[in-house]
This record gives sequence, structure tokens and C-alpha cells, in this order.
Amino acid sequence: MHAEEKMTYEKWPAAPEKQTLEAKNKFLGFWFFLGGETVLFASLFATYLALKDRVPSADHALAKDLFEMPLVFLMTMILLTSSLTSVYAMYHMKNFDFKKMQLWLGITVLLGFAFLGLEIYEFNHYVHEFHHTFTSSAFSSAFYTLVGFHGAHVTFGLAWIIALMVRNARRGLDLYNAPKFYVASLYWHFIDVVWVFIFTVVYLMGMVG
Amino acid sequence: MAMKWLSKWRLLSLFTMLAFVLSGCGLPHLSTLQPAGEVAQTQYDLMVLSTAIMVGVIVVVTVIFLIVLFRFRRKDDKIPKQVEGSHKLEIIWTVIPILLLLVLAVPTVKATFDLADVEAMDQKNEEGKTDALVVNVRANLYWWEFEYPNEEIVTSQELVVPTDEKVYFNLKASDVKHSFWIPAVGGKMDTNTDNVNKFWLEFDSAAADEAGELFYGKCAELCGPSHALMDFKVKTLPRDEFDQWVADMQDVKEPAVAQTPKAQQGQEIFNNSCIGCHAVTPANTTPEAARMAPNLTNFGERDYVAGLITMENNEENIKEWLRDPEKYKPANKMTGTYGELSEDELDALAEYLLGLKVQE
Amino acid sequence: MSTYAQKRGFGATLWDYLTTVDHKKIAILYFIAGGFFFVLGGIEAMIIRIQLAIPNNDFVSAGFYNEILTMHGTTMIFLAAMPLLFGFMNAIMPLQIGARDVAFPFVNALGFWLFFFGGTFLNLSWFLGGAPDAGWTSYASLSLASEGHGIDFYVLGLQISGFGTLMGGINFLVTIINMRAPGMTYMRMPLFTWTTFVASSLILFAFPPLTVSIFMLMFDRLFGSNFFVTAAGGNTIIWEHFFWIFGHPEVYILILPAFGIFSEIIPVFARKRLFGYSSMVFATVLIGFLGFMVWAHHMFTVGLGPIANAIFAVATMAIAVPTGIKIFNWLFTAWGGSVSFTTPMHYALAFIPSFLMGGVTGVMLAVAAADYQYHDTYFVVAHFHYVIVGGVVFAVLGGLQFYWPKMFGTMLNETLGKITFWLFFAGFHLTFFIQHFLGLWGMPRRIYTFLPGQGYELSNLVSTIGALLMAVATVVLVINIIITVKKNERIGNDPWGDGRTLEWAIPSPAPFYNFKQLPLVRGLDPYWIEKMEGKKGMTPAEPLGDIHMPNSSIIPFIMSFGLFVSAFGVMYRLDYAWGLPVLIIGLVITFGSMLARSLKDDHGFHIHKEDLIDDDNEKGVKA
Amino acid sequence: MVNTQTNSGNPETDLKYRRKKNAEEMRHQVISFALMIVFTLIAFLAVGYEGFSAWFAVPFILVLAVVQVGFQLYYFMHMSHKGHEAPALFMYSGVLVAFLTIICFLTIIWW
Ligand code: HEA
Ligand code: HEA
Ligand code: HEC
Ligand code: CUA
Ligand SMILES: [Cu+2]
Repeated sequence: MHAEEKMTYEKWPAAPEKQTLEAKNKFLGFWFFLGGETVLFASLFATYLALKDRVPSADHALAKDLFEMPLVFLMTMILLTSSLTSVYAMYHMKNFDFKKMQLWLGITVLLGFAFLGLEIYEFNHYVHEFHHTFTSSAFSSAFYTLVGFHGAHVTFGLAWIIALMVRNARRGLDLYNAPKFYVASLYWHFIDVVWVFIFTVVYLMGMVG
Repeated sequence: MAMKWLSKWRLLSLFTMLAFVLSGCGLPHLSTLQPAGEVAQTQYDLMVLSTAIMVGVIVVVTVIFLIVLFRFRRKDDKIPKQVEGSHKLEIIWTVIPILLLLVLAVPTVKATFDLADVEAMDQKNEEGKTDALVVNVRANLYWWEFEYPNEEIVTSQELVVPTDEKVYFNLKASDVKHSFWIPAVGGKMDTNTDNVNKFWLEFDSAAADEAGELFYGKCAELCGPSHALMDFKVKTLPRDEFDQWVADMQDVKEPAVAQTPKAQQGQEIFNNSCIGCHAVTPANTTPEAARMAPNLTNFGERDYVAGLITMENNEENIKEWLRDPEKYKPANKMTGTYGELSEDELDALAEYLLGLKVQE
Repeated sequence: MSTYAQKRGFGATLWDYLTTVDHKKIAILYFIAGGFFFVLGGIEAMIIRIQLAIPNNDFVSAGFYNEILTMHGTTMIFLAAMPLLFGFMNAIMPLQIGARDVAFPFVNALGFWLFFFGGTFLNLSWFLGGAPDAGWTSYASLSLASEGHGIDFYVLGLQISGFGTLMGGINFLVTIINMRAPGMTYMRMPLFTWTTFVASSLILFAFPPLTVSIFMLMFDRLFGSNFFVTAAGGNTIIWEHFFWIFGHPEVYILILPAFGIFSEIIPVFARKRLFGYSSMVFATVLIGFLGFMVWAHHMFTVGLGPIANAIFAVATMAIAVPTGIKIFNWLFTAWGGSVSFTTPMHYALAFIPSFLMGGVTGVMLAVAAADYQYHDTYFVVAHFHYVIVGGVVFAVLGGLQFYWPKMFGTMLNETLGKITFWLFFAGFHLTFFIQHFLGLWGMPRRIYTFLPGQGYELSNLVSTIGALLMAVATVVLVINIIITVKKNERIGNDPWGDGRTLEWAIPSPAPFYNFKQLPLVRGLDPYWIEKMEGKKGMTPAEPLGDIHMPNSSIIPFIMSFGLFVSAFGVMYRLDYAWGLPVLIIGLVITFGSMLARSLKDDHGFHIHKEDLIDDDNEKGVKA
Repeated sequence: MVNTQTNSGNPETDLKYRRKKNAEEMRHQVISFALMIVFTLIAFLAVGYEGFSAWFAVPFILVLAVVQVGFQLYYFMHMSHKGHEAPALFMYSGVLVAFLTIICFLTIIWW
């Protein structure tokens, strides 16, 4: 079975993301990449924890001064929901329903943008209200780097999903692009995994003090 | 004539050096193999123990290796038996190394804790001082400062300590990371920029005797171009002489007034160009940040200029140093900070500096 | 599509290599670049040794020495040893498991070009204001204080080449898991494949901490952050931990593939299967695992406290056990064998005592309390050159002689090979044995000169003479290579006569699709099994059919080039107005080519079975 | 590569069966999503509620985070399905290294 072959619902396999050798490789390689990303984010978390509230002088804002629950809660809900919507997209992918898959991916993208917008608002707020900038203290550097790396992942994920949607808009699903969609959705979930720890370790633990 | 003498002297030193190489233990004031105190002794014992184990391992492997090398050379074109392995052998060479490592691990852990025991530094008496002798070591780009917090004095480049008792150290760096090491007396400890490290050393009087009462100390962490030259010296004294030295130091309340006219001229220059960085009083009341250069209170009693063993402390070398410190310690922080000095001024400064003594 | 004509001009060959995605050609690229950097790092080593030959020498200045020293360590580890080993992995591993290619041929090429441009960028520092000078460890307080752009070159160059390494690692992992020939179970994989697997896993988990810490150093130096700025609440010990969380696994990333190479050489020339295969595999995995729990043994003197020091000391010692298992298994592989002393076998045998010496001094260093004495002295320098040169470099040199026929279809000269070996062997021990004593006599490492009268003169001179012998040996090797290429005498599938693994079952050099039909693997050492049963080659596991091949592509080159360009932008952003635009242009190139890659379908092409049948013993294919 | 899907011989029923399986799985996904939302709410409430001390709240919300991430990995990312042995092994190895790093940075960075 060649990957680029035109597909019909009847021919569509149960695990389209792992049908060809290329797809299997992509699938496995991407998981390994996520294993590496786990360590990458762990390193950033470790740095953040080591540098939390380390500021040059007493008038700098600390974690407990900065964070506000409602905003973080909203961001969390948005991102979590986007994880579910991307599961829906994959559900329709398995059922060979290209239109619905695109629709759910579209919703995922919108939620992603909403999250990103809030994050930008949040950072802006810290900078202007608290003079908590990237360069103001070790704490701020670690904070922006950790949360910013996550934000960069969100941005990259959005660009990736959009590129896939646009590229495949006309030709529909086949065994060549199914693994691409699948892997992109794995990436999106992983972003969510990281966020779960960010809201817990950075924001909630920051508010506890 | 002088040249000839010099070359003879060189030859002689070459021979003594060769002798040391042959004896394999290095110089008594510099070598970890000639331990001159409790810490170095502990470490030396560990070295001996571990070396013995390692030699044992090497012998076993070498014997097998040589047998392989000579007995199993290819002689014919036969195909040898394809052996899969041997559980018995596997167990042997798993268990024996584990046992050997246990033998090594136990004293390792014990020594690691012993050498880290600095409780005496926390036990303050009613004056808020410790009964134990404490020295605060501050490492700076290419020079060392030694502050005695209980005695409230500061000195540089040459650490002065009493023998046969534990001396405790607080270690830190003021610019980049360095590492404080007196090979013959004990292992090193880093001077970090982030925190104060603590450890202790003990200087053995008999070994100090053999080393000529002067140990070499080194910086053991790459810290810039002159890392290689960031040496210091350790003078050991019996306790009573040490107390005397402390008292003499404490006696200097004001900069000593130079005696000869030449030296007075030197002092004047010094007060104009140098005092901004170099103190000539030993009190530790100036804040650290303002102590930008070696304290010179007892400079005249030091053995070397800038801690360099090639620069014995005499008039010629002081002038050499002042002419162009860069030549002797690349990238040091003194170069270019005090303008040109004429030969005359150099003479005067040298005389003044050599006169800076606290003891008779 | 494919460009596989036999005779081509220089331009076409160059283009072929710039666009290749064939693992065997990428291997050659790794060898050329890695070999070049090895000579460069070697020349830097010679400068070090000449400077230290006599006391108070002024062959180089203090500042320049620190640059040389830093670049020697960095180049040797990141740009010579690792890429050379990657060369072997690319050249041999897919053949050993009976694969047509690696899992991601495109990514494979990308990995190489990233390494290449990263290394080039790093070395351009020599011409652009000075190289990094804070040691290969680049400890934060010093690397922040370092003036000029040296450290920026280090940070950006390693970042780029590090991405390449990471991709290579993932690629090998997937290849080994997914692309094994029928019958090639995990416990039938040759040891070199196993060590590639474990080393790749180490890469996967060790490089991210390096990436993060290098990013932080870059932000601190170029973007004003404060991770390591103590005055602003930062902490420099963070850097040290990250560096060694990466750095210790890194040394096993180097040594494990070397172990693998020796595990291939010894059975072939002892004509005996590897003794204790399964415990060899187990030991490899265990070394990889323990490798992540010992990093703080590089930081005993930092002041982590006795508890941490004791834990890390004991954990470090534990690694001696699996390594010992390996040493004895090698010895007992040769024991009872029929040992023929070819050049590769010279290296393999010399490796055992040499590495052993380095290994046991490693265990001595693990004695935390005694390490307070050894640390940052020439004792450590002696230790790690014993393991690295006696282990990794011997493996590279021996492996080169061993696999040369498989890669190029010709044999390196054995006599010249042995001359190289003996010169290198003698020079190596002469250089580094005496350094143990220098360390014990109180000579710190990383010093640009030493003062006379401390008893270091003679030993340093001896050490320098030894180093020169190694240089001569390297020159002989280069001559050998030139002669061999000139002569161009072709050889057959199994030139050593006793090949055991799959790679020896196919022509030398392997055709670009490797296996016309995937072989059926019936046990450990599959080729040997078939030979012992009197067969000439492997039994195929599939009927002859079309072979699917990937297309070549220039995109990996362009993508890496984009990062190379943007690195200049990042670095000069604050100095020149053109910095920012260049940074952006570079990123546009990279992300643009990434986009191009993902938008344009690439289904590869097929070699038709008719084209395969009639070229039974030829290398190429009419495309 | 050979088609590996299970085949009853009758493509019609096969597809129906698969559809049903997929729908069932999707229901599970929604349930795990609901649980994740609940966990998140509890975590936020635990922090917002003044009555809990940090000694209780911090470990508690960490446990919630770990459970939630388990859901993400095992359900949303299908790590519970077969064919994920190698990913699981490598994720766990990554977690181990991650854990060591974080423990280290929490204990021996500052004195
Ligand atoms: C290929 C590279 C390589 C390898 C394989 C090793 C292997 C080992 N290394 Fe080494 N090491 C380096 C490269 C390597 N090292 C480098 C580059 C540095 C310096 C970095 C820098 O600062 O710039 C360093 C530094 C270094 C230090 C820090 C020293 C210091 O700076 O103070 C320590 C301390 O524990 C150490 C220990 C070990 C140990 C225990 C092993 C073990 O794996 C060795 C195990 C092997 C054996 C022990 C031999 C065989 C075993 C037997 C025959 C069984 C019986 C043996 C016994 C019972 C002992 N190494
Ligand atoms: C893979 C790793 C590797 C390898 C192979 C080597 C190989 C060598 N190393 Fe290196 N070394 C390191 C890794 C390595 N080193 C590291 C990590 C450091 C620590 C750096 C730091 O502190 O930051 C170090 C430090 C280091 C020092 C300590 C410097 C100091 O602390 O001040 C010394 C000193 O002797 C040294 C010497 C040598 C020598 C003589 C070789 C020889 O084996 C080299 C042999 C190779 C050649 C001789 C090739 C040269 C070829 C020619 C000259 C051919 C002629 C040219 C043409 C034909 C064009 N090395
Ligand atoms: C910017 C501050 C600065 C000024 C001004 C300065 N020095 Fe120094 N001096 C230093 C520093 C720093 C060192 C340590 C250099 C080293 O060892 O790297 C030093 C070292 C010395 C030493 C050797 C100290 C020892 O203990 O062995 C002498 C002697 C000396 N200076 C004399 C002088 C004289 C005389 C002048 C004025 C003419 C002077 N210095 C001006 C900073 C200064
Ligand atoms: Cu100070 Cu090296
Ligand atoms: Cu190590």
C-alpha cells in the first residue's frame, strides 16, 4: 500500500497513523522527541524552582505578589479544552471524516490563539504593573524563560497545525498525511501536559507562597 | 662569572629535582604525596588504599591479558570452539569487584564526613567569637586575602597559621570562581561567588620543619589568563610565635612612618598613587568591596612579590613588578592604574615597601 | 531524481554530497569533517604541549593559551570524537541490522549539516576576535566575565551542533527499533548496534539539559537575563550541575560506541563468538543507566556537603562493576580463540590495559575525600586522556582500519597501520602516564605555564615528546589513507575472512540500497552461522521486489545554513545595526525551508526490480 | 508494509465495529476530560481556600497534577494502547532524569 494512494472510507485502516513504515518511524521518533522535551522542560522547571523569588533587592515583586487566580484559571481551562478538541479531531480522523477533523482542529487553533493572547496580556501586565521584566532579577529571568518556552511551543504548535490544515485542505486524508496530523496532535497534548505542571508549580505553588 | 654560577646552580637544582622524580614523592612543601597535616594524611591514606586495590585489579587483568597474548596466537586455520559464556565466571567477576568497592567505599564515606566537620566554627563564646582559629579566605583575580575575623586583622598573599591545631576556613570569591589549595596540607575547596564554603586544615609541625616552614598554595580553578600564577604561600609558626605575630599586627593602628628619606619619598608616592587600593594597616574595618588589592602592612616580611616564586622579595624584583606587572601576571588588575613611574620613584617605592614590617 | 552515474565531475560529486540522504555517504561526510576537526584539535594539543614543554615558556600568551585549551577540549569532544563515532554508526549500524537505510534519511542529513555549521561557526571565532577561553566546561562566573565574543561563539556553535546530535540520536533509536531485518531480535543485535542504541538514548536525555543551560548562558550574555548573576539573585552552581548532568553521560556517549567497535573487532580476529553476549548487553544498559546518577563527582570540591558527596562517590564506584564485566568478557572472548594480530586487533588489545588504567584512576577519583586532592590537577587530565585516547581514539583508529574496506572497498595498508599503532601507543603512554605524577606533585590543570623549581620540568618535557610521537603517528595514518586511495585495489565482501555480522555479507562498499533482498537472520552473528553451514551468503527473507528509496535534498543544508546565519545576527545584534536583520533573515531561511519541506510532498522513488536483477555484482543501478 | 488491521472478512461489519469502538473510546476521552477539569478545579480551590496550610496544599496539588498528566498521556495520547512500549520506556526514562534534576536543584543549589 503506497502512502499517497487515494483513500476511501472502506480502505481506511484502524490505525492510519501507523500504517506505513514511514508513519511508524515518525510516530516512534516523535515520542522519543517528547521524551527529550520532558527533560528539557524539567531543566527549566528545576531552574525556576532554584531561582524562585531570588531578587536583587526587597522592592522586587515576588511570586505571591504577581499571580492572580482568575486569569490563570481561565488560561488553564482554555488550554485543557483545546486538548479535548484535538482529541475530537483525531477521533474524526480515525473515522475518515476529513471535514469534521478540520473543524475540530480549527477550534483547537482558536483556543490556542485565545490562550496565547491571554499570556501576552499577562506578561504585559507584569511588566507594566510590577516592573517584573526579563532582565530585572534571576527570578524573572527564570519565570519568563520557563513560561515563555511553553508559549513558544504553543506558537510553534499553532503554526504547525495551521500549515497542515492549509496544505491538506483540498486533498483530504490519506496515509501520507494522517501520521502528520496525529503527531501534531501529540505535540499539542504534550504542550498541555507541560501546562498542567506550570499552573501547578509556578502559579498555584507561587500563590501558596 | 655570574652566568657560570647560575648555570651551575641550575644544574644542581636539576639534579635535586631528578632525585625527587626518582623518589616519586615530589617536593615536601608542594606534594600531596608528602602529607603535612591530618587532612592530607587522611587523603594520602585513601590514595594508598585505592592504589593498592587498583594495582591488584591491574595485576589480575594483566595476567589474563598476557596469557591471551601469548597462548592463543593463531597457529593453524582451525575454528576454535564457540563458547557462549560462563555463569560461574560471570558471577566471580561481578562479585569480587563489588567486594573491593565496598572496602573502598566505607573509608571514603567516613573520610568525607570527617573532613566536612566544621562544627567548631558554629560554637561561639560569649564575645560572639569562636574559640577555634578561623580564617576568611577571599579569592580575587590573581591574589588572595586572608582575614582573621576573631583577631580583626587582614593580610594577603601569605597565610600565617599556627601548627598542630585545626584551622578553620571560610572560603569565598569576590569576582569569579577560584579554588583554594595547599597540596601538601590538604585537598582543595572552591571559592564560589554564590556562597561561603567552610572546611578545616591542620598543619603538622614536623612536616612544616621539613618543608622549611613555607608551603606553596595554588588556585585550582581556571579563572582567567593568570590562573597559572595565582599562587600564595603559607607560613607556619608555633602557637606562641603565631600569637606574637597577631599581636604585632594588631599593634599597627596607623600606617607606619617610613624611616629613611628615600623611603619617606616612597611613602609619599604611595599615598598619592597606591593607597586607594592597597591598605597598609591590618584592621578589617574597611568594607570588603573597598579592599581592592593585597594588604601590604607586612609586605616587607613576605618572601615573594605577588606570590610568585620567581620573584623573591627584594628591591630589584619590586621595581620589576612596579615597572610592568603585566609582564609577570597577564591581565592582573593593577596594570595601568597608577601612571608611569620614574626610576627614582621606583627606588623610593621599593625602599618604602621593603620597610613595611611588623616584626623585628 | 537520483543521480547515481558512475563517473562524475567534481561539481556533480559535490552536489551529490551536499544533497545526499544516504547514510553511507553521510557517514563519509562525518568522517571527513570529524577527521578534520580531530587534526585541528590535535594541533591545538600540540600547541598546549609545546607551551608546557619547559617552564616559563612564552610560545603562546596566557590569554591565547586559554583559548587553545578551551578549543582543544571542545573540538575534540563535540567536533571530533562524537562525529567520528556518528560516522561509524551511520556507516555500519544500518548494515548490521539489515536495514536499507536509517529511519529518517532527511533528518540524518540535517543532523550532519547542523553539526557541520555549528562546528564551523565555533571555529570562525579564531578569525573574528578570539575563541572562547573559559575551558570546555565554561563555568558561569568566568564565562560571564569573559570579554569579547569568544563565549558567544561557544554558546551558539554548540547549540547548533547540539541540535544535530540530538536528531542523530533519535534517528538511530528509531532505526534500531523499527528497521531490523526479519529475525533480527534485540538479543541478536551486534554489540555495536546495542551500544549505538544506548548511546543514542543517553544523547536523547543528556543534550536537553545542555541545551537549556547554553540558552541561559546566551540569554545572560546577550539578552541581559540574570540566571548566573549572583548580584541579581542568580546562581552559578546551576550551570555546573547542568553541565555535568550533560557532561558525565557525554563521556559514556563517547565510550559506549567505542566499546561496541571493540566488541566487533575482537570476535572477528579471535574467531570466536563474543563471550557472555547477554551480560555484555546488560552491562551496556547498566552503564548507560548509572551514567545519569553520578554527575556530581565532577563537583566534589564545590561544597555540596558530605551527604551529596558520599552518595555520588558510591554511585560512581558502582560503574566499575558493569565495566569490569565487559573487560573480562573481552578477555575471555580472546581466551581459547585463534588470535590473529591485524592492525585493528592491535588497537583492540592495546585498548584493554590502556582503558583499564584510565578506568581504575576514575575509581580513585570517585573517592570523594581523596578527589579534593586530585581535582583540577593533571591527575584528572591523565585519567580522562587514558579513557578517551586509550578508549575512544583507539576505537576510532582501529575501527577505521577495520571498516575501511566496508566503506570504501579498499584495504588500508597493514604495515603502515601497525607503524601508526606503535607510534601512537608509545606516544600516548609517554604523554599521559607521567601526568598522574605531575598532578600528585601539585600541578594544577589549565595553567598556561609553570614556574621553575617545583619539580615539574622533566616530566612535562617527557609528556611533550610523547605528544609529538602521536602527531607523527597521525601523519603516517594520513599517508596511509592517501596511498590507499591512490592505489584503489578493490576487495570482496568479507576481506578480513572472518566477518560474523551482516555487513560482511554484502559487497564492499555496500550498494546504495544496501540489501537487494532483506536477509533472514537466524541467530547471533548471522553471517557466521551461514558460513559455518557452508553457505556463501545470507538467505533472503523476501522475494526480489521494488525498493523504495528517499529523494536527495538540499534543504537540510539550507536549513542549517539559516541557523548559521542567524547565529551571527544574535551575536552582533548589540554591536551593529545589521545584527537584527541578519538574525531575522537567518531564521526566515531556516523556518522557510522547514515549511517548504513540510508543504512539498516527498514520496521518494522506487528502484525497479528489473534494474536490480541484472547488476548482481555491481554497485550502482541504472536509474 | 502489510496491512495489520484485524479482519473479520466482512468489511461492512468491520467498519461498523470500528466506528462503535471509536465512539466508545471517545466517550472515555470525554470522561477523562471531565475528571481533569474537576482535578483542576480542586487544585485551584485548594489554593484559594485559606484553611489549608502550604504543607498540605502543595503536595496535594502536585499529586493532582501528576494524576492529570497521567490522563493526558494514557488516554489523550493513547499511551495505554498497545504498540506504545518503547514510548512508555523512554517517557519514563525521561521522567527519571527529570526527577533527578529537579531533586538536585531543590537540595544542593543553595546553602
Ligand atoms: C570516555 C570518557 C570517560 C570514561 C569512560 C570515564 C570513566 C570514568 N570516570 Fe571519568 N572523566 C572523563 C572521561 C571519562 N571518564 C573526563 C573527560 C573527565 C574530566 C572532565 C573535566 O573536568 O574536564 C573525567 C573526570 C572524572 C572525575 C572527576 C575528577 C575531578 O575533576 O575531580 C571522576 C570522579 O569520580 C571520574 C570517574 C570516572 C569513573 C569512576 C569512570 C568509570 O566509568 C571507569 C570504570 C572502569 C574501570 C574501573 C576499569 C575496568 C573495571 C574492572 C577491571 C573491574 C574491577 C575494578 C575495580 C574493582 C576498581 N572521571
Ligand atoms: C576526545 C577528546 C580528547 C582527545 C582525543 C585529546 C587528545 C590529546 N590531548 Fe586533550 N583534552 C581534552 C580532550 C581530548 N584530548 C579535554 C576535554 C581537555 C580539557 C580541556 C579543558 O580543560 O577545558 C583536554 C586537555 C588537555 C590537556 C590539559 C591542558 C591544561 O589543562 O592546561 C593536555 C595537556 O597535555 C592535553 C593533551 C592532549 C594530547 C597531547 C592529545 C593527543 O592525543 C592528540 C593526538 C592527535 C594528534 C597529535 C593529531 C595532530 C596531527 C598532526 C599534528 C598532524 C600534522 C598536521 C598535518 C599533516 C596537517 N589535553
Ligand atoms: C587598581 C588598584 C591598584 C593600584 C592603584 C595599585 N595596585 Fe598594587 N596591586 C593591585 C592588585 C590587584 C594586586 C595583586 C596583583 C596580582 O597578584 O594579581 C597588586 C599587587 C601589588 C604588589 C604585590 C603584593 C604582594 O603582596 O606581593 C605590590 C608590591 C604592589 N601592588 C604595589 C603597588 C604600588 C607601589 C602601587 C602604586 C604605585 C600600586 N601597587 C598601585 C592593585 C593596585
Ligand atoms: Cu584563581 Cu585560578
Ligand atoms: Cu564523570
